[in-house]
Order: sequence, then structure tokens, then C-alpha cells
Amino acid sequence: MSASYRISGGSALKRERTVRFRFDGRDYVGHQGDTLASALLANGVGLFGRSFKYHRPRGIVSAGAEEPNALVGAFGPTGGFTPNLRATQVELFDGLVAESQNRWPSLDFDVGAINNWLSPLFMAGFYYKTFMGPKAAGGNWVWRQLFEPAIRAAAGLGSPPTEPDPDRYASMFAYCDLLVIGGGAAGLAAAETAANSGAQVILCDEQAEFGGWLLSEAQAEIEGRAARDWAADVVARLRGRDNVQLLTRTQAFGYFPHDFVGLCETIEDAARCRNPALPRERLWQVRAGRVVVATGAIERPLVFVDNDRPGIMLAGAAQTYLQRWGVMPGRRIVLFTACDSAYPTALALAEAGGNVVELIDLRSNVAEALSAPLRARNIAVSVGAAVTGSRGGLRLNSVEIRSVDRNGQTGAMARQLACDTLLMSGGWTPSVHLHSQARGKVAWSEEAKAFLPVARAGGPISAGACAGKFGLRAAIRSGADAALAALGAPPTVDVTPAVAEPALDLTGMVGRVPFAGDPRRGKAFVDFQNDVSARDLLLANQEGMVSIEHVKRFTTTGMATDQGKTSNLNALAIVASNLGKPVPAVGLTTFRMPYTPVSFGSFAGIGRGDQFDPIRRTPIDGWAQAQGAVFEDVGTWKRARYFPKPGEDMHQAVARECRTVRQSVGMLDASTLGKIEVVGPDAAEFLERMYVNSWRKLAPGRCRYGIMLNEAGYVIDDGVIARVAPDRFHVTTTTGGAPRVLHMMEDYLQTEWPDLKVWLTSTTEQWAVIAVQGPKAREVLAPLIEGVDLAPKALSHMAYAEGRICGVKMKLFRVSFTGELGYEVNVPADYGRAVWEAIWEQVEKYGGCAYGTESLHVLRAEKGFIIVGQETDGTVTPDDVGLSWAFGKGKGDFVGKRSLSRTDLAAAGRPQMVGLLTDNPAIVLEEGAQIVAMVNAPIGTEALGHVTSAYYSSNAGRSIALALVADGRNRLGTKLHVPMPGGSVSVTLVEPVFVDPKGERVNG
Amino acid sequence: MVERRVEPSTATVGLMLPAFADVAALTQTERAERWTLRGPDAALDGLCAALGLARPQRLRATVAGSRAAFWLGPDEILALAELGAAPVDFGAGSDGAAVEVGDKFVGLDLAGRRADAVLASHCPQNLSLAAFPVGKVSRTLYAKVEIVLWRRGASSFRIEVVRSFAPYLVAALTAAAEDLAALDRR
Amino acid sequence: MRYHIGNLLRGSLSGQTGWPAQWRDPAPKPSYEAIVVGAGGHGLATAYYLASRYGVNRVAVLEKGWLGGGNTGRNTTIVRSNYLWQESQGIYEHAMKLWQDLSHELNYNVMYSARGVLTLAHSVHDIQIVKRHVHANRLSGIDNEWLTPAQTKEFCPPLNISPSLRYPVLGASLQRRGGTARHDAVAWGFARAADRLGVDIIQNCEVTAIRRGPDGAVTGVETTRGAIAAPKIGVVAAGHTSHVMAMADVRMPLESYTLQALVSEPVKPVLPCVVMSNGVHAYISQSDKGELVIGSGTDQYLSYAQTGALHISTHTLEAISDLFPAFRRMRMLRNWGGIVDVTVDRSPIVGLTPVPGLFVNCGWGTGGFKATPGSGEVFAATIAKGVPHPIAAPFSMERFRTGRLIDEAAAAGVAH
Amino acid sequence: MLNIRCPYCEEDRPEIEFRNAGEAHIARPDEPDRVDDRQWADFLYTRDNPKGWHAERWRHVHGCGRFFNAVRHSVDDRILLTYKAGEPKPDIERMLREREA
Ligand SMILES: Cc1cc2nc3c(=O)[nH]c(=O)nc-3n(C[C@H](O)[C@H](O)[C@H](O)COP(=O)(O)OP(=O)(O)OC[C@H]3O[C@@H](n4cnc5c(N)ncnc54)[C@H](O)[C@@H]3O)c2cc1C
Ligand SMILES: NC(=O)c1ccc[n+]([C@@H]2O[C@H](COP(=O)([O-])OP(=O)(O)OC[C@H]3O[C@@H](n4cnc5c(N)ncnc54)[C@H](O)[C@@H]3O)[C@@H](O)[C@H]2O)c1
Ligand SMILES: Cc1cc2nc3c(=O)[nH]c(=O)nc-3n(C[C@H](O)[C@H](O)[C@H](O)COP(=O)(O)O)c2cc1C
Ligand SMILES: [Zn+2]
Repeated sequence: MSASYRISGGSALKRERTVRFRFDGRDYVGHQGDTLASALLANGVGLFGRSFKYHRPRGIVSAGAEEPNALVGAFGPTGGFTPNLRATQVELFDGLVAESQNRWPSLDFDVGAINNWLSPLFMAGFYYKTFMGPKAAGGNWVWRQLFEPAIRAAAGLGSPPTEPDPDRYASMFAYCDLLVIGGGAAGLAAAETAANSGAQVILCDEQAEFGGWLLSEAQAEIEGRAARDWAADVVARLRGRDNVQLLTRTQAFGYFPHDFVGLCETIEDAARCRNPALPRERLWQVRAGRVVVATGAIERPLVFVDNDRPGIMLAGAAQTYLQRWGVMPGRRIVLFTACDSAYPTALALAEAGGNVVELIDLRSNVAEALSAPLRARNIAVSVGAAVTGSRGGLRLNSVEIRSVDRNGQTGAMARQLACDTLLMSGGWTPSVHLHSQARGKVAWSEEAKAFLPVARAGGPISAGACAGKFGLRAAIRSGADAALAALGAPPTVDVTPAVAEPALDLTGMVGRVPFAGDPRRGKAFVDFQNDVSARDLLLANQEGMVSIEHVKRFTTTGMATDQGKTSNLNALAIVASNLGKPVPAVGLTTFRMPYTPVSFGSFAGIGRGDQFDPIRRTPIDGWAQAQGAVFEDVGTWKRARYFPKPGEDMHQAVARECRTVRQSVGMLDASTLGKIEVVGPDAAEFLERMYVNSWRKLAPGRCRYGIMLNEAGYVIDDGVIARVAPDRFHVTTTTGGAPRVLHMMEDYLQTEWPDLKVWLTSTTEQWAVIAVQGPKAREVLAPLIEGVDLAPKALSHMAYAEGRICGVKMKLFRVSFTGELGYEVNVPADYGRAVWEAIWEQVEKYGGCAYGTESLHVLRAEKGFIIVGQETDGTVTPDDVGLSWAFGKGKGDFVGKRSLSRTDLAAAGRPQMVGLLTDNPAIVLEEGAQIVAMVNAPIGTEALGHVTSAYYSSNAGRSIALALVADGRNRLGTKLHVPMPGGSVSVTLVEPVFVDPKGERVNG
Repeated sequence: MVERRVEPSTATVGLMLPAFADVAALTQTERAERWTLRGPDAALDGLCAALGLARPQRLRATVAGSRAAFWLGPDEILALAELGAAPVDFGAGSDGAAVEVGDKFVGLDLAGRRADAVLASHCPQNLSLAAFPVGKVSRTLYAKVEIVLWRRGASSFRIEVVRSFAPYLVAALTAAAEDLAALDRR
Repeated sequence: MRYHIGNLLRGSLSGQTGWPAQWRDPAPKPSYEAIVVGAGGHGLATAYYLASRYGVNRVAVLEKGWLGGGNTGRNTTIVRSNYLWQESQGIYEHAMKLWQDLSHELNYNVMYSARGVLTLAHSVHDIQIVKRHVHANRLSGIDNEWLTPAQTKEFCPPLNISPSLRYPVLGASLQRRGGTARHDAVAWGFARAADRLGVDIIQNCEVTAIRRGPDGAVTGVETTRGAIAAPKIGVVAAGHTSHVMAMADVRMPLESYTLQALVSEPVKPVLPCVVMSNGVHAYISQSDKGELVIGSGTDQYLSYAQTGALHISTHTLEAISDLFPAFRRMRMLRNWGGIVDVTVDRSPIVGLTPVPGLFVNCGWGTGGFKATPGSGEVFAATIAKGVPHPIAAPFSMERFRTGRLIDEAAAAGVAH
Repeated sequence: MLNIRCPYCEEDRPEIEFRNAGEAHIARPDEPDRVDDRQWADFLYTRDNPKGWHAERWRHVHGCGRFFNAVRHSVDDRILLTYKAGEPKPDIERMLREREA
């Protein structure tokens, strides 16, 4: 098919390379370098989508990031689908498939367009006033079942992606002396000036090519050559330097404190077709010494009735399509402007062979120098006139024109002018987004009809059009100056190149174009994408929404995916005029990141699947995997939960493991236990202050169970602590608590007691820990161990010794978390697996087993040992869980001590840990179940406590449970009830020990 | 006399980076002895001396033969030594602490044309030669794990990472190298 | 004019010209019976209930900016009442009951959408915690049920329940009455209803000092629009509470942090419910307009800046992309922050203060939107009667002295 | 991400290397048993929470490991200075005046 609107030229195109693509099921041909927008325009496609609310047909408005209308869904080179892409930013690649959105059954014929006829009903905020449903019918139900689903189905734009994203996302941190955002005239000048001074420079631009407006420029010349050639030269020079990093297709999307800027680099789809290994996007996190913002200006649409028909486009966009993509926007072109820039556009189009019939200028005073060249080309120029309406179906076919007098009154007579294209220009709005994100202030300039950035010492410096410097020479000059100012270099002589340019006044107008008649008649769109028209703003004001923030939220103006890039200023000017206030008194809404939408994937980067968080595995993990262990997540660790034999489920495996441990021997990988080596002459004193227990008198070679509180008096960690030497302790912590405990210890040491001579080192991962528990534990270990006498008298319960196992250096703890005779063997991590396997050979000889964390939990519960985080939840004191015995007698202050005497912590009747026995021994309670005094307690009954742990105990031959129950210790022997969906379960409160109540077995 | 003797198994850290050697090569270093040395300067002087090393200054390493000491903080040094040399006697009763951590860490060497970029992909520090010159050491982050980073040359680095984080680190480095390999060839 | 489909249809004939302002723009009067500082949802609800239920009509709500522009206007709108402790259940369930008919009560469609709130469990420990909530709620008559992973997936099809997830979904609790409501509509609905009862809502009026008599009791406030007298002052200033209370020399057990949220570009319906995960720190729902509304964590440091750090939102989107692998291609449209006032136990402070006549309602932190009607109602009662409403009583400042904290954080990770 | 100068490393480092630890210069009572419940509660929970300059604690947790203090503006995030733990709270007003001058 021939691209009928394609003419010669088009600096971005590689004409020799044709590209095939598909839009809404039809095949088209474009060129390499085309965007979807330019290629479709070249093919004569003017209809791109349907609007959000009224489903009005919409065409292309702009040529860049500000596009409000032409949103499409498209499949990327690797097949992933993305909705809501701006066709103006989608670069063609061979095989691109794109589709229009928000229409059914087709773009040409869309049933939803009925909304356009219902629009008098659907004005701003209508849903707040209705759909509540009749109260009698349970209004909420009607809303939920009927109205809400209907509203939801109608809303939304594109279809959501439904398949897992196949693409990769890369990331990079970068530092530079100067970051220049925007590579137009100002940005290029800033980058080159800074580069010349030797600074490290990063220059980024969201577009595929550097040059900004220079690429669209038709008249101005720099040093006697086309402006775009100057840009190409600068870029070539910058490319040759090693202190400059050039990033195209890279949007600066967010400006954060301390000059930290987020950039999103898009990798060209065509390149990704050739190499699917390429990431789709790369997130740059740049810490810049200073920043120059040179983001240019965005042209404003003119607000008149039916200004949204396909075929109505921004004038600058048309010039851009012409210059960069060789596209003539229509067959019969009219321009409507409030500033000078449309004149060169008209000329350029005419010179390229376009049929430009007339230019309508809202202003009455227009310099002859501007209009004469147009008239010379037979383009009528009507000044003091306005377009006040348009007609057409799926494309514009005529506009209505009226005269406008100096007071802004429109004439009574209207004429119709046939055209298929109207190019409009309301003036140019400086892009102060990033300056504002950087918490920079803006000030209204009446001359510029714009908010201009107010410089802040040390803050980003705006240059070029975004600072209101619209002329080319002015832009270049301000870019160079900004770079020097940013780098603290002295102002130099003016080295700006010689620029020949027409003097253009780009001020334009803000607000609504003069109109005739009732302001509520017809839809003069302000925010195209969200279908917000001038009358919606009027309604909002009438309803008392006078703050611009209320207007925004009530009408949704500026809240669409373009974030009001083309609409915000007009909206606020209309509101100002409705309220009779000056524009700055109404003020802007807040600019927020991102500048244009950024994919979640870019932020998430590599953090998916196993890379979401480190998976930590112990040195023995491979053995457990080989044995078919089932793992559970404990913090970031993977721990073997149980080791099922073929055919066993968890309960059977756990029952076997628990029985085996008590009958012969079992071994557990306890390597994840936190370990901290506490060294120094004041080590005992330090622990004395950190734990509730006493440590001074603990002899070297002995261990003690320690309990740690937070300053509020609640249990936060526990573990066995061994005194290795007079000045050295080996502290163990819970698996999850290790980093927290170390952090807290460092905190007290560094900031509360810096006088203490104590040094902390985390040794969690230095040592693999193998717990060997059960009556046969000693027999199992004895043949492997050297240098330690395992005899009960020599190494009694809670003793510590150092020696060798299998020839490997070992720290041996005689401790038990099962209530059985037990040891914990610590060996350097690299030896963990080998030593484990050696012990395993022994264990097998005794019919022993490996057991996992689930069995560990059952075994300790049989003995009534707590697990911090299960019996405790951050609201539990040591006394609550029966640990008062652990308090060091007559000891001084320690962390949390003072809090324990607060009223509530010392009160009677607090929840206390008890054991529970169900009447029916087969019933295993559910952890977290509530406990009440009454059978079948009615709703609203106050709970007395809850079940913290519950298991089937093969050793006890019945279910067991631990619980926290109000005043529990005084209720021992009484019956309480656990209400469950199927009815209450009766339980008897008992001491929390179910096996070996006298505690004899640890002595082996 | 115990019959059973066992050999160590080096921590396995997963995939290395041979396929991206034009970007950077990653290798796991030999097993080594390591100590965390803590204490005031005077104590650290003594502890380092026991290793035959000078105490490193802020953010720097000192090296003697196959031994090295890294400044990690004003009262913390990580010392490295080849295995098998004579046992080190740190002496008792100093005001500091020497704690054995040889197996806590895994060492990695990262070297090659784009080694700095592979690191900069997920390390938030300024790794330019000016800000991170040869000889500098710093504890920092790589993606979600803490690392100790030592620059040994313009494009060669040594990384020390706590062993259970090593597989994650290697996967992250690999992903970064893969992306750079593709992007550079673009 | 009542909000009603009939009036809307009639209005469509006349270009909807008949609708009056939703609230007046009154000048401050010299004195009131009571002053509410802060026109967020809680402040406006307080004023509305003072006037509608407790007979206190000469009320001014003073707002330094625009009403509803604080956290009420920037939250992820999750509504639920499945809290752990009985005290919390009391106040949040009180609110939940009011939500059921709030649109009618206010004659304003607040778009309360009982879409169901899923709270995911990712580990054995999570399961224990989530089930403890389920049991506690059931006993209190609050709906909350446990779902297996398959049932969770059925309820929320886009969710990834693959066991190979880094933190797999091992189940979830579901509160069916939980859901969302339109944040702006809540503020506006209360404002319009309060205004109709004679409450003066005075915007752009920042309280700069609290005046006190010789006995120490409050006598009024100074504002950027002049002094205003009142014997009772209720401070409902959310993130700014410490700052306002300092005007009466009261130091608070509060810290203010920036909490971020973000929305995606709008898409057609894809997420049928609210999904929360304390484990991976992600909260997500889809709004009536089609955006995915996503809550992040707070920045780690005290802040009165309404923007948050990049690495915080990055982490959230990582979690969301992992739980919903298709959403990875969705794009962030806008990101913002609110200033939340956080207590150590993550429960609010509602009640009297050491200064006679001065009342405070604050500390809702990251989760007070859902409580808006309930909090307003019990605070109104407290101000009107001068004694704490029974539901509010446990939330007094005294609890920090006695240690009787209501620690939802300890039991649930984070409370949203 | 803030850029924070660690007074021990004497370098600017990215925020994610640090952990904030709340308001600075809150002394733990020397003899906790001698303070009443209200004073103890103040120590535990009451904070200035200022809108403006704030002396706060940080730890260079993924760097040198040291706790230190910073004076940061809670509205615009500017950091006036950082200083080592144990050093007295600086006279912020005076510093600001000196800056101006
Ligand atoms: C990002 C984010 C997500 C959240 N997500 C949820 C959620 O999903 N579910 C949930 O239940 N909660 C959520 N919350 C919390 C919830 O938003 C708040 O708890 C709740 O909105 C607080 O309401 P409020 O009326 O007390 O405060 P606000 O709405 O903040 O109102 C306080 C008002 O006081 C004004 N004020 C302050 N100082 C002065 C002064 N000196 N003079 C006059 N006026 C003053 C402020 O301008 C403000 O308008 C979230 C919060 C945030 C920030
Ligand atoms: N129609 C006209 O005649 C007209 C109107 C206005 C300006 N101008 C001309 O515009 C030029 C002004 O130069 P300038 O450099 O200030 O602006 P510019 O528009 O030439 O360049 C701005 C650049 O910034 C980029 N950009 C914007 N936001 C960005 C972001 N967030 N991240 C990355 N890149 C971003 C844009 O892609 C663009 O390339 C002058 O040549 C002036 O004559 C001409
Ligand atoms: C539930 C919810 C949904 C939102 N949806 C949108 C949206 O669709 N488009 C948009 O631009 N902003 C949306 N916002 C964000 C607001 O524009 C705004 O950022 C927020 O209210 C905070 O105000 P501020 O950015 O002016 O400080 C939404 C906010 C909330 C709380
Ligand atoms: Zn440091």
C-alpha cells in the first residue's frame, strides 16, 4: 500500500529500510525511523482511538510525550503486551502489532459512543450524586452488584496485560558532575560547555535522537547551516569525548532529594528484534553534582467547541511530522493560532507542497513580516478571528470561524471553512515538571503567560524554553550559561554560535478561546484524554470546588496518563476566569514523578523470582535436598522442615522423627541460629545489661539460657550463651532475630555505654551447627571427637568445650532444646556438610534420623520451651511465659527492666503461658484459635487467650498445645473452651510440660 | 584416635561468568583464613602486627605477601590470609578482639573491561577511579546484599560476601554482565 | 438539592446548572462551641457527628489547605475491620458498620465497594498470625475467613500462587465486607453534610497558636485568618499533630513519616479485590477508574515532605510484579506521599489531653482511612460529653504510661 | 535517596547504606528505677517530631557500622551537618546564622 501522505524529506527516516506493521488488523508499511504515529499518518490514518468517557473518535494531537489521544496497545518484540502506549512514542519495528483501545466492536463503529449523547448526564462528578441504590433494597447491594460493575467496565483505557512479562530490565547507578536533562539546543549547549571544562557529564533525552526542536526547525540557521546539522555536529563532538555519557530514549522521570535523578532508558525495539537478549529498559539512578534542566516547552491546544476531532493537531507537531518524518498532515490545511510559531509552520508545509488554505490568528496585531510570506504563497491570513467550532465525522471536514474584537467578543456572523486538517497553537508552556519535582518554586510571568522556574541556590538550573528562553540563540546561550553556573566556572565571553532566526513571539493565550453564546453549550475540550471540557470546569466551580486541587479531583482534569501536559494551564486559566481571579492566585497542581509513565518492570529490575530476595541456604542444605527434605522459609533462610520417607505425609514424618529422637537419636541442622562473639574485658558486664540473666558468675566452659527484652519490657529474643573465656562469650540468637539483636547491641554499646570495652562480631555463618539429640547422642558423637571428654561429669548439661571432630576444629555445646541428652556441634562452615555426613553414618547405626524444624517445634513444645515469635508476639513479658526464674538475682539495671514495673506489665491477670489438653486427645487445636470460658460462646464473648502452639505429639500419644491465657497459672486444672466453626473444643489447663516433667532425660 | 577425617567443601556460589568474559570474568577465590579484628587503634595495631600487616587507614587496605587487611570501620578490620601458614597468635589480653571468620565469607575476583560497570549496575557507590581509586576498600551493597569491595586495579576488584548471600550475588552480577554484554554490542 | 438520579436527569436538560455549592465558603466567626483543627476525613466526620448526633452545631472546622487534601486525599482507600485486639476491633468495626450505609446517611455516593480484602500468608509463621486474626475476628462477629492458595487464586485470578515464588502464597484471610471507598467522596460527603447542618468549614486557615486561659484551659486559636474563640478544641491534624499540639505545650508520642502510594495507568477491570501482603510489603487494588492503586512503605526517617524515596517505591513494585507477573508491564502513572503520624503501637490516640478543653484524635498512621466514620463518631461524642466514648477509651494517651499498648504492629507486621 | 556524609568514613554515601535510628540526644536515664512512670514513658515514646531541623541518629550499617548524628531538615531534607555519636548537640540556630553571614 502506498503511504499517500508521505512526501519527500524526513530526517529521521531511513527510506531504504521499509518496515511492516499491523494496526487494528490491517497491514501497513512504514520506514525505519518512523513512529507508529508518523507511519499511520503517512498512510492516511487519522483515527487512532476513542476517548475515555464519551468514546469520541480521536486522532493525533502531538508528536511526542505529551500526546493525550493516540493511545494504543502493542506487542513488543518478545511478545509482551503493553496498553496505553502513546503512538507518538512507539518506534516501528518489523512485525509490530498494535491495536486501538476503548472501543467495541471497532474503532470506526463504537457502541460506547452512545455516551456522547448521554453526556449532559455524565458531567463531572455525576457518580457522586446517584447510583446509591434505593435504601430499602439495601442500597449498598445495588451499587455493588449493578452500578459499580457497569462503571468499572466502562472505565479503564486499554486492556491489561494478562501474560507474565517475558522481558528483562537492567539497572545502573551513575555519578556525574553535571546531569543535563533534555538534548535540544539548550541541553546540547550546556553539555558541550560543561564537557569542555573537563567535567563528567551525562546528557539524556527521551527521544530517539538528540536535537529537540532543532530537528523540527524549518527556518533558523546556525553558522549558516540548517539548525539540525549544528545539532548533529555537537552530538558528534560529544560522542568523541570520554567525559560525556550520551543517553537517548532516556526519560528523566523523577527528581529526588539531594539531586538524585531517576532516568528510564528504553532499548530500541528494532534492536531487540535482532537480539532478544537485550533488556527492554534500563533504570538509571544518577547522583549528580549539579543538574541542568533543559526540557523545552510544550505547545498548548486551543480550547473551542469540538476541538477534539481527528484532523485537529498542534501546529508544532505538524511541523515536526513534516521535518522529521516527511508526513503531510492533510489534504486541506487550516491553521488557528494565538502566537507566531504557526506562521513558519504554514510556510514550511506550503513549501513542501501542502495545500494550506488559511491561517486564523486570534490576535489583531500581527506583524506584516509574519503574514506577508504566507500571503505571497496564497495562504489567507485572517487576524482577529477565531475558530469557534468544527464539523465532521471520523475526520474533520470544516471549521466555524468568527471574528473577535479587541475585547474578546466574537462576531455574530460565522463562516464555515472546509478543511480536513486544523493545526492549532495556543502558545508554548515551559516544561517545569522536573524543576518542580526538585521542590523548586515557579512564578507566573504575565508577559510569557507561563509559570517560570525560580532558581534556588544549589538547585537545578533551568535553561532554554523550559526557562522561558524561547528563541534559539537565547536557548543556546542560556544552556551554556547554566552549565557554567552549575560548575561554578566564571562567566565566559559569549561563545554562542551565530544564529539566524526569525523573531517569534510565542506567548499565545491561556484559557478558553472567545466564543459565542452559552458557555455550557457544546464541549470545548481542555483535557482530551479524560474528556474534561470547559463546562465541566464551570460546573465544578459552581459546586463550590474553588481550589484547583478540588477542581482537578472533581473533574479529573490533568489526571489522565498524560498528566495534563497539554491541558493544565488552560484548565487553570479557565478556572481563574470563572472565579474572577488572576491565574497565579489559582495556582498549579503538584508535579509528581514520573514525567511520563514508567513500567513497573523498570523499577523492579532483576528483583523477580529467586532474585526477589536472597535465598539463604546452610552448608548442609545440599544434603537435606538430596534426602528429599521439605523446606520452609524462615526469614530469608530455607530450613528443612521434615524429611519424609516415601509415602509419608508431614504428620507421619514428624511423628516418626519425634519418636526417633526420644527413643534413640536425631540430628538437626541448626546452622541458621544467629551467633555473635562478644569479646572484651567488659563482656560479662555488657551481657549483664543486655539480658535479664546474670553473667558475671558464669564460669568459662558453662552455658546459660539468656532472655533479651526491648526497653519496653517485652521479650524479643532468646538463646544459649556460652562463656568461652573470661573475656569471651559465644551468644546465640533466634534465626530471624540475629541482625536485629546485633544492631541493638551495637546501639547500646556505641551510644549508651561507649566506656565498655566490648567488641561484637557476627559469626552466624562462620559455624555450621549440628544438633545431635537423643539418648544415643553421646554414643553417636564419641567415636568422632577428640580432645573433649564426653563423660557426663566432665561435660554436664549446659557445658561448653572446644576440641576436634573428625579432625576438624569444633565448639561443642551440651545443650538441649528437646529435653533429651543433646549436643550442638559447631564446625567451620566449609566442614559442615562433611562432618554432618560423618555423624549421619553414626546416627544411622543407631536407627536415628535427621529431623527438621517441624519436629523441632513439637519436641520443644512437649517440654514447654517457648519460641520467640510464636509464644511471644512483642506484647509478652518474661513472666507471662514463665521465665521469671531466669532473672539474675539482685542484679542491677538491664534493658527493659524499668518497664516491667509499669502498671500494666505488673498487673495481675495478664495472659500467662499454660499447657492445654483437649478432652478428645485426637483433636489437634489450631494455632491462633481463641480460648473462652463458655461452651459455644456467643459472638462478642471476650477471649481469655489464644493457642500459640498445637501439635500431635507421638511421644505423648495425644495432641498437645501451649497457650497464653489470662491469669492462666491460677486456672490450672480448670476447663476452658476453644470455639471453632464446627463447635467448641473443651480443653483442660495444665502445666506446659507434656513429656518428662521432672526433666531427667537431659542428663542422659 | 578418631578414624574418620573429613575434607572441607568450598561454598558453592552458583554460576560463574565465563560466557561474558569480554565484559568481565568472575572467579571464586581459594579458601582462606579470615579474622574480624575489632578495637581501638592501638589494639588494631597489635592485631595487625600479629599478621605481619600494618593497620590500614580509612577506607584502604594494607597488603603483605598473601595477607591483606581491609579497613571496614574505625574499629573494625577484616584480615585475610592464605591457608596453611603458621597459626597466628594474636596474644591474649589486648583491648581488642580477633574473631575467626574464615568460612563466613566467600571471596570473588571480578576483572575485565567492564568490571566497574557490572558493579555499578547494582552498587550504589561512586565507582569512578577518582572516587574509588585503586587500593580503596569499602563495605557497601550490591543489589540486596552487603559486600566488601576492594579495588585492586582499574578494572579488577575483589569482593568478599557472607557465604549464604553468595549465590544471590553471583546471580545478580551475572544478570548485570549479561545485560551489559547485550547492550554494549547494540 | 438532594443528590438523586431524578435531579440528575432533570439537570441534564439544563446543563446541570441547578446544583448549589457543596459547601459554603464562610468567613470565620469570632467564636464557636467547638473548633476542629484539620478538615481531613476524620475532622469533617467529627464535625458532622457533633452536629448530627450530639447537638453541637456551632462548630468550625479549620483547614490550612483545601479540605480533604491531607492523607484523606492521598491514601490507598483500603477499608477493613479484621484487626487482632478487641480494642481495635471495637473501633474499626464501629466504622465498618457505618460504612455500610454511609452513602445514604450523607446523601453522597462514597463508592464504598465491598470487594473483599485478601491478606496473604507467605510462611508458616504468617499462617499462624493470619489465622489468629481469623479466629479472633470470628469470635467478635467480624467476618474473616481463611482461604487455601487455590481458593485465594479463585477469588483473585491474576495472583501468582506458584510454589516457586520466592515467598509463595500459602493461603490468605478474606474479609468480604472489606474493600475500598472513594477517598475524595468521603471527605466531600462529610463536608457537604456537615455544612448543611451549619458547620463552618474554613479553608486556607492555618492554626498557628492555641490560646489558653489562666486556668490552663483552652480558650481558642489563632489562625492565619485571625483569632477564633472556643472552649473546646479537637485536634485532628494527622501528620501535623505533634506540631499543632506543641502549640499547647503538649509533647506527643508520635513520629511523622512519609508514606508513599502510586497508581498505574488505567486499564479495564483486572483485579477484583484488595490484596495485602505484610510479608513482601505490598498493597494493591483497582479503582473504579481502572488504575491499580498501590501502597508502599514509609521512608525510614522522620519527614514532612510529601514525596518519598525512589528505592521505597522500587521495592514495592518489585513485590507487586512478583505477585502479579503480568502487571510488570503496567506503568506507573503517578506517585505521591502523605505524612502519617505513627505511634509506637501503631494504634491511634483518641481522647482527652492534659490540657482542659483540648482533645486529640491522631496516630492513625498508615491505616486510618477505614476508620473515618467510626473515629469521627466516637471523637464527636468525646468532645461533646467531655469524657471518652467507651470505644475510644482504650486509645487514651494514658496507655503509654501504664504500658497497656494496643500493639497491632507486633502482631501483624504493618497495619494498613 | 539521600546522600549522607558519614563522619567516620568522611565520605558522602547513599542512604541505603544507612539505617535511621530516630531522634538523637535522648538520654537513657542513668538510674531508670528512680524515674516515675511518666518520665519513663517520655523517654520511651515521646518525641519532638519537629517540622524543621531535626537532630537524628543514623547508623552506617552497611558501611563502617558506626552510629552518628545528623541535623536534617524534615521538610526539605537538607542536611546541615553530621557528627559523631557522643558529640554534643550543635547550636543549630547559630550555625544557620553563620551560614547566612
Ligand atoms: C499513602 C497512604 C496510604 C494509606 N493507605 C491507607 C489505607 O489503604 N487504608 C486506610 O485505612 N488508611 C490508609 N492511610 C492512612 C489514612 O490516609 C489516614 O490515617 C487518614 O486519612 C487520616 O485522616 P485524617 O482526617 O486524620 O487526616 P488528614 O486527611 O491528613 O487530615 C488532617 C488535616 O489537618 C490539616 N492540618 C494540619 N495542620 C493544620 C493546622 N495547623 N491548621 C489547620 N489545619 C491543619 C491538614 O492540612 C489536613 O487536611 C494511608 C495513608 C497514606 C499517606
Ligand atoms: N515552534 C517554534 O518555533 C518553537 C517553539 C518553542 C521553542 N522553539 C525552539 O525550541 C528550542 C528551545 O530549545 P530547548 O533546548 O529549550 O528545548 P527543546 O524542545 O529543543 O528540547 C527539549 C528536549 O528535552 C527533552 N525532554 C523533555 N523532557 C524530558 C525528560 N523528562 N527527560 C528527558 N528528556 C526530556 C525533549 O525530548 C527535547 O528533546 C529553540 O530552538 C527554540 O527556538 C521553537
Ligand atoms: C485512590 C487514588 C487514586 C488516584 N488516581 C489518580 C489518577 O488516576 N490519576 C492521577 O493523576 N492521580 C491519581 N491520584 C493521585 C492524585 O493525583 C494526587 O497525587 C494525590 O491525591 C496526592 O496529591 P498531590 O500529588 O497533589 O500531593 C490518585 C490518588 C488516590 C488516593
Ligand atoms: Zn561510615
